[in-house]
Amino acid sequence: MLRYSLKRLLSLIVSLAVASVVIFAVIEVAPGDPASFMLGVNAQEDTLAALRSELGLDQPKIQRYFDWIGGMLTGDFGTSYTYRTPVAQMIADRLWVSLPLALYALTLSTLIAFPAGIYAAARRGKPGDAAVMGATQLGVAIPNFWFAMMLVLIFAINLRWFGAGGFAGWDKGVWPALHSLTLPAIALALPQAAILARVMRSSLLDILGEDFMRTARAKGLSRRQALWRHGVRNALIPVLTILGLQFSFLLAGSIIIEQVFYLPGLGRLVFQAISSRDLIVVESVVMLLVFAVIVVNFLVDLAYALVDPRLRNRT
Amino acid sequence: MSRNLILGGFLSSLVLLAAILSFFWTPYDHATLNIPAKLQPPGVEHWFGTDHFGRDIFSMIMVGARTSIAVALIAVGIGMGLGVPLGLAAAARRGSWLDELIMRGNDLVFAFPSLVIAILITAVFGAGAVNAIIAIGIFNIPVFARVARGAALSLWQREFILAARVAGKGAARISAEHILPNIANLLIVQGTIQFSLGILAEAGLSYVGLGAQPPTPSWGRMLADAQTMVSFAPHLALIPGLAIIVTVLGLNLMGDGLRDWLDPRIRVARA
Amino acid sequence: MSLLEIRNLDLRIHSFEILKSVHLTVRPGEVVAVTGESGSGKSMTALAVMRLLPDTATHTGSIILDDTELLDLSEAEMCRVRGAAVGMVFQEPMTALNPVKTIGDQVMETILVHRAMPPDKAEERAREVLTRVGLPPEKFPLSRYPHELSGGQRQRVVIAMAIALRPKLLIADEPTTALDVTTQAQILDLLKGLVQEYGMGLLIITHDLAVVSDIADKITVMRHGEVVESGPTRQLFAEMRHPYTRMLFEASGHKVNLPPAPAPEPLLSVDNVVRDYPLPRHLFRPQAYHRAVDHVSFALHRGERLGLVGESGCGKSTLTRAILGLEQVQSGKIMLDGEPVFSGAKPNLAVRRKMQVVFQDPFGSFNPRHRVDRLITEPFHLLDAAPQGSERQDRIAEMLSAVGLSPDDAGKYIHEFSGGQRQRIAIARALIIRPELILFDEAVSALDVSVRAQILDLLAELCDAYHLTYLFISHDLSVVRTVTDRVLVMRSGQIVEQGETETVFSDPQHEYTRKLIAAAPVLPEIGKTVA
Amino acid sequence: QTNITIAMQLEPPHLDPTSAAAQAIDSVVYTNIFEGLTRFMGDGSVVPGLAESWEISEDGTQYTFALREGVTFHDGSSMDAEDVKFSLDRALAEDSANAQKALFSGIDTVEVLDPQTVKIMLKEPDGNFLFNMAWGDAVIVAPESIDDIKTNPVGTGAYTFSEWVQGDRIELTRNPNYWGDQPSIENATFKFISDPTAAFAAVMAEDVDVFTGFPAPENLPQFEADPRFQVLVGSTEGETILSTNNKQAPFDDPKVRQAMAHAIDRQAIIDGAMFGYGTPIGTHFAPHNPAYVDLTGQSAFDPEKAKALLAEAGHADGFETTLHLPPPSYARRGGEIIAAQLAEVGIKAEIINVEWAQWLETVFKGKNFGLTIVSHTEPMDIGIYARPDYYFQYDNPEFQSLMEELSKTTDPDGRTALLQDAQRIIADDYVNGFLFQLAAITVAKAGVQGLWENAPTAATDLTGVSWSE
Ligand SMILES: Nc1ncnc2c1ncn2[C@@H]1O[C@H](COP(=O)(O)OP(=O)(O)OP(=O)(O)O)[C@@H](O)[C@H]1O
Ligand SMILES: Nc1ncnc2c1ncn2[C@@H]1O[C@H](COP(=O)(O)OP(=O)(O)OP(=O)(O)O)[C@@H](O)[C@H]1O
Ligand SMILES: [Mg+2]
Ligand SMILES: [Mg+2]
Repeated sequence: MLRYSLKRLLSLIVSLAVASVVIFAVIEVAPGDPASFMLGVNAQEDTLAALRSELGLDQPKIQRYFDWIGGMLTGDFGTSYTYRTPVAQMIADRLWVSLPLALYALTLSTLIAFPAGIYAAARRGKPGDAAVMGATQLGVAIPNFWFAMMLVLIFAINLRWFGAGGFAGWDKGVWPALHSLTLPAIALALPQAAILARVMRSSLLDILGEDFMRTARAKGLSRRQALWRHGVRNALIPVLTILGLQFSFLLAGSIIIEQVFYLPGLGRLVFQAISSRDLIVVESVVMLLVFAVIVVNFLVDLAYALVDPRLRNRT
Repeated sequence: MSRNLILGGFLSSLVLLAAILSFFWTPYDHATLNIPAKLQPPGVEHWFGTDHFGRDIFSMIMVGARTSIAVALIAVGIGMGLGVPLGLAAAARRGSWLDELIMRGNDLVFAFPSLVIAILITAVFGAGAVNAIIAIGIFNIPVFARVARGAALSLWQREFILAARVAGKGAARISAEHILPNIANLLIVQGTIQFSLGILAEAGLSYVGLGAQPPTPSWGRMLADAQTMVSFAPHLALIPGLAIIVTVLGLNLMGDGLRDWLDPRIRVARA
Repeated sequence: MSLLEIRNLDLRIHSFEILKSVHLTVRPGEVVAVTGESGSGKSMTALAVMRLLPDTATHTGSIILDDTELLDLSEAEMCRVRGAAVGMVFQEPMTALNPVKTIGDQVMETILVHRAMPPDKAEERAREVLTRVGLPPEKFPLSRYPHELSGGQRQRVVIAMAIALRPKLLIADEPTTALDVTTQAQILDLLKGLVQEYGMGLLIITHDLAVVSDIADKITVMRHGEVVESGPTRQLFAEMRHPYTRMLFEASGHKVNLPPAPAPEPLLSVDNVVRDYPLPRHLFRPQAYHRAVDHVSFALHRGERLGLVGESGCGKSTLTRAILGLEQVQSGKIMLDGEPVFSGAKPNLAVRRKMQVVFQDPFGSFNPRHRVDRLITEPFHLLDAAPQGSERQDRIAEMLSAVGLSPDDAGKYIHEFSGGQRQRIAIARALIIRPELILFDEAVSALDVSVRAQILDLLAELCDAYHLTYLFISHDLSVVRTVTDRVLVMRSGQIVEQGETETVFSDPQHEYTRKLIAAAPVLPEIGKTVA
Repeated sequence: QTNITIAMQLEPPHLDPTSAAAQAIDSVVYTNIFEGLTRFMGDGSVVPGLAESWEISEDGTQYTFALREGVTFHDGSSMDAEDVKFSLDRALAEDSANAQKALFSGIDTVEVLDPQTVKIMLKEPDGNFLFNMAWGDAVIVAPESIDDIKTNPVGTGAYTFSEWVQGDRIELTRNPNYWGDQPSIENATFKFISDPTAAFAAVMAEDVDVFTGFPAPENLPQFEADPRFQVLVGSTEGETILSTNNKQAPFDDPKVRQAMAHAIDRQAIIDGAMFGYGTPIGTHFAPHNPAYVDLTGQSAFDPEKAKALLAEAGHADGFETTLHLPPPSYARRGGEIIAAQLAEVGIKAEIINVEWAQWLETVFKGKNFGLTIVSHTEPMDIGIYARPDYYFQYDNPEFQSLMEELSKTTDPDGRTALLQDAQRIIADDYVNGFLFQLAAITVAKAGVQGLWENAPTAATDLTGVSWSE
């Protein structure tokens, strides 16, 4: 188990290193000079040069890459070109919106998908199954931003059950904050839940055909007991993979959803930063997202080992 | 043939036909503005109504299908064209440094939140259909590589591959002659799924303004344009949304149906 | 007084009649064996008793267990019967256990699901039954997971689960088919012991007549869903009233007449061959290896039929692959006709065209997308001047006829053939370039006895017609005994004994060979009573 | 009710109005946090600010300002003539980062006469000087607060800065020590909602009380029909123009520019892009300005004439060019319409949507463009046509000398005449496509009073705002 973890950790570090180079390189070729954007249309050339050197933009690229990486490792993400505040602080503030949103959506989609998938698998071929599967087909086909628009139209503008967007802030209490994240979380969660439910169902159906399920029935377990005690945990293995992948989809999807609901999250930050050429922020946020995805996949790998003892003493 | 396949095939060919037909005929010219006639609800004159510039939405949907299909199709082509050979090579040299390299490379691409990178690519190299295709295509490569590798690996364990090796055939030849035809079904099914995901991705990118640029009509941009008008002209958002849903639903149903239909296990049982 | 009585059981799945008025009784303390070829309905009969048939199955008739009509019970009532009154053991020990739960949990589950005793008691009972089946908790703690056990040990866990509540009836569906002979003997002993000790009834299903004769008090022979003959073991073997039973019996002990081997002239020489597989890398340790073939040396003469026996995992297939030049060996030399199979780091194609192989799995050996003509001409790839046009057609026709198929079959796909026919096609593929040497890796293991007998006959005929030289690999001693001149006995990668086949079988020298032969169940001689 | 939430589209990059061009900064801080010697009122008039009164010398080159008594900065220090001198010198300096250096370029020296009096010497008379001193770029700052002025602005205004949640909002609190009348609003929150849909939703859901510069004119009918809201439509200083690269072929030919002017249907653009909000203009001048001349007839919509002119210029088959569009919807939507209108006369304009940063890089600095749409929101900015290096590269010596003369003229009638001449010259030259004056659109809850209807400068003056009961 330890060795398995260490090996995964090593490949995690390599992945992160390669990812950082790729991100840095892409950002480097981006057109648009941050200094001239900051100073506006009437800036003088000497002021610009002064600002560039203040921002460290006149250093050689290699130097800047290592400065960036070194800074990140010590928690210093640099200073935002436009806001002039530490990037780390900005990201931390936004993370308090994006992360709860992703987790909220993940929880919602799991809460919807697991029972739906299990229900459908247990009633394979019956009307209940067909209904759930039909709904999931639809769910998979709906673009989440369109769904978000519809949610706003119905629940915020017409029914006024929810705010149309914006974030209350955690300082106003947990409930108002969650309330303002509810519609976005639903918009993010439902399409994902549809995928998850489908995976859950098909994985469970595979398991239901396994010999050990028959063994379980022969012991006297009812269909239901066999399903819950022996089926679900085994079916969880492929579902975990999807769950891991979904986290990255949720983070990415939140970029668009945050636009629709004007939530001050990482997605909005990245869009704003791209449009204002606040490259250091773009760089750091993208790196953070990649880091989150890689770490989540690492955790998923570890979770496999928890679910599947066969992996525990693997190297 | 299953109900899924028939329904899915029907919906998909409907969209495809609309796209092809749009080259020859649309009820109105999709690009002609008629501002006095803006925001008309669906009716006899304009079946799907008109948009904020008075353009005919039905015509725009037809031409938009063209954009969606072209972007998604080429992106799938990129993914298959590069991913499948990579996957086959990795499987043929299982456990070698090549396999390791290809799979790590795949993991890496997977680790990037695809939308963020697509945004980055289009932000850096400019918004537009070509960059959208590249951005979507890049993320198709590991998908196909993974599917091809996984399926090929299990085939490499089969005795008929061993028999081919005994007959002196090399890895490349075996991959082309034995592996590829046997995983083709899977690739087709995955292809339909990626195709539908490509349509969604294109819509998403266009929605944030990074996909096809005006005046090329695109469903995603139609939605973006409709955003502020849903409350008084819901058809502006409903119709492109439904177009996307119908297309993706059709493709997914078709993918599911194809999977069942092409599954050799079921086919053998039927024979 | 019977424990289980099946009367007039008819079973249909959709429009197929699977079982036709099956009769069968089991008394307490009695071992009843159901035998017959694949697809004869043995498993369906057993599953009907458990009421675990596919949802689409419909049945009529009666299954009475201890005065209860099982067919009348509701699903909930049936759940109370399963595991408590009837236990069941399945064929595949590798997949019959839930991989993510400990063996202790799985054994205890039988007890707990019936609320037969409180958890602490249940655990005690689990230890007890695991000890009884030969897995004392001191050596095999309850916290073990299935993947940490061997096949035989897993089958013991399955049995422990089935007997945890001391059911009156135990059903075992091919409980030893997937196991080595030595393990099979142990499991059969265990089952016999349990029947005696607990006075259970045992309904055992097996296609192996030798196993049947060894264990059963009563035998039921099935064919196409019908019981063709049944009776006490001695009597049934003595009388063999039904021709099918007789056919089965004869096919099981089928002997072929090999033409005499020509004078020894060396063809293949295997000299001190070692094959190591790297074990999964450990991060901070040097690379470790698993030695699958360990300094193996032997010679094979032109026209000789050599056998290779040994238990699962002893390295038989690995050796085959090394001889074929598919994998490089770590040390030693393999020469065919004076040339190495591996020259440098590359397989020697000039040598390879002198060898062909027939594999075990009649289903996996062919690309399902190619037609038979393309399948069997694949080895032409090895030839510099492969036959073309009509010459090619003639060769295909000749080969198909030689293996007992029709030249018209050339245009068919593989799924249109039965297992036996597929194995014939595999032989045709091996023969088509007239190799000097053919390797048979478990080539008949997956076949029914009657089909197996036909294939063995075919081999003998082909020896006559084509003067074959082959290496015949099998774990089935009786088969090796009849189709080989000389035999090698392999254990953990080493050849422990070799010699003339008859000599080795009648007078084994090595202790391991003796153990193998003793463990193999034998058919009674026809007309004589069974001990 | 003494709290108010005011939404706007753009978030300021930082909070120092004296070192950036961003209008968003002034929208938050102007008159609320920072004040200048003079200030704009909602109607565009210039009135005394921190200077209570002033005297102008005969020759118009010396301004002596008498400062108000008892004015303190938010940090408690008092505001005196030294601070004024510091602020102006800072803006004037060689390395000054002030975005509107031109406002100060006429200043020769600043002299402190006593703590309450400051004298400013100009190089030559400047009729615009009091107007210039009212800009947000000319506010008075405290020397000791300069270092972190960008995140912690300290001014003399009626509100003190209290919190900035980046990406979301800025909060201001009433300044109890304000020298003037205490305003009625105690706490003000500025919220930044860039997305037009979100803007609509936020107002509809009553998450915000006021939205200034409301970005989605298509939604205004709904607000007007809803008794919960009021809609204020005024005018801004934003001349929205189809900027044309006067140095790039074929736009270096006035015939071509004239042809384009006739190919454009202004009303269609106003209707299509702005849903009817906006005033057509025929030159680069705000229609609400008394000196405005209506020249729209000179470039009336006439595609046939446009085609004829193109043919005359040797482009009978039209030509291809690029149309760079920055993010605001007037540009994006207007661009689509203009592209379609130009296509009608044979000009194929390839639409290139750009972010502001890219726009600055390629269009504004790189001058690498054919056409672009942008709204020039600085007040009285016709002077840009006198700068040959300005991105549309109009170089007309006649116009340049006219502007020089204007800056020396203080007499109002003379100024008006000159300004009108200037308007005519650029209209005659068809320098750019003159489209419309951007409307100032404010949506507010029905109970909010005292909001500026027009936007003579970027500002959200809270001092006059209150809730009706
Ligand atoms: N789920 C099913 N649906 C339809 N037919 C089935 C199903 N399971 C088995 N059969 C058919 O029922 C018949 C009897 O099958 P059964 O499994 O009882 O044979 P068996 O004697 O146990 O053979 P084997 O030795 O191969 O296990 C076969 O013809 C088989 O094809
Ligand atoms: N590719 C491989 N990598 C690592 N170990 C292997 C590999 N192939 C076989 N082995 C190991 O080598 C040993 C010999 O395997 P082999 O397949 O030759 O056995 P066998 O005698 O043919 O068994 P069976 O009768 O089950 O076919 C086994 O322990 C097996 O686990
Ligand atoms: Mg069976
Ligand atoms: Mg083997």
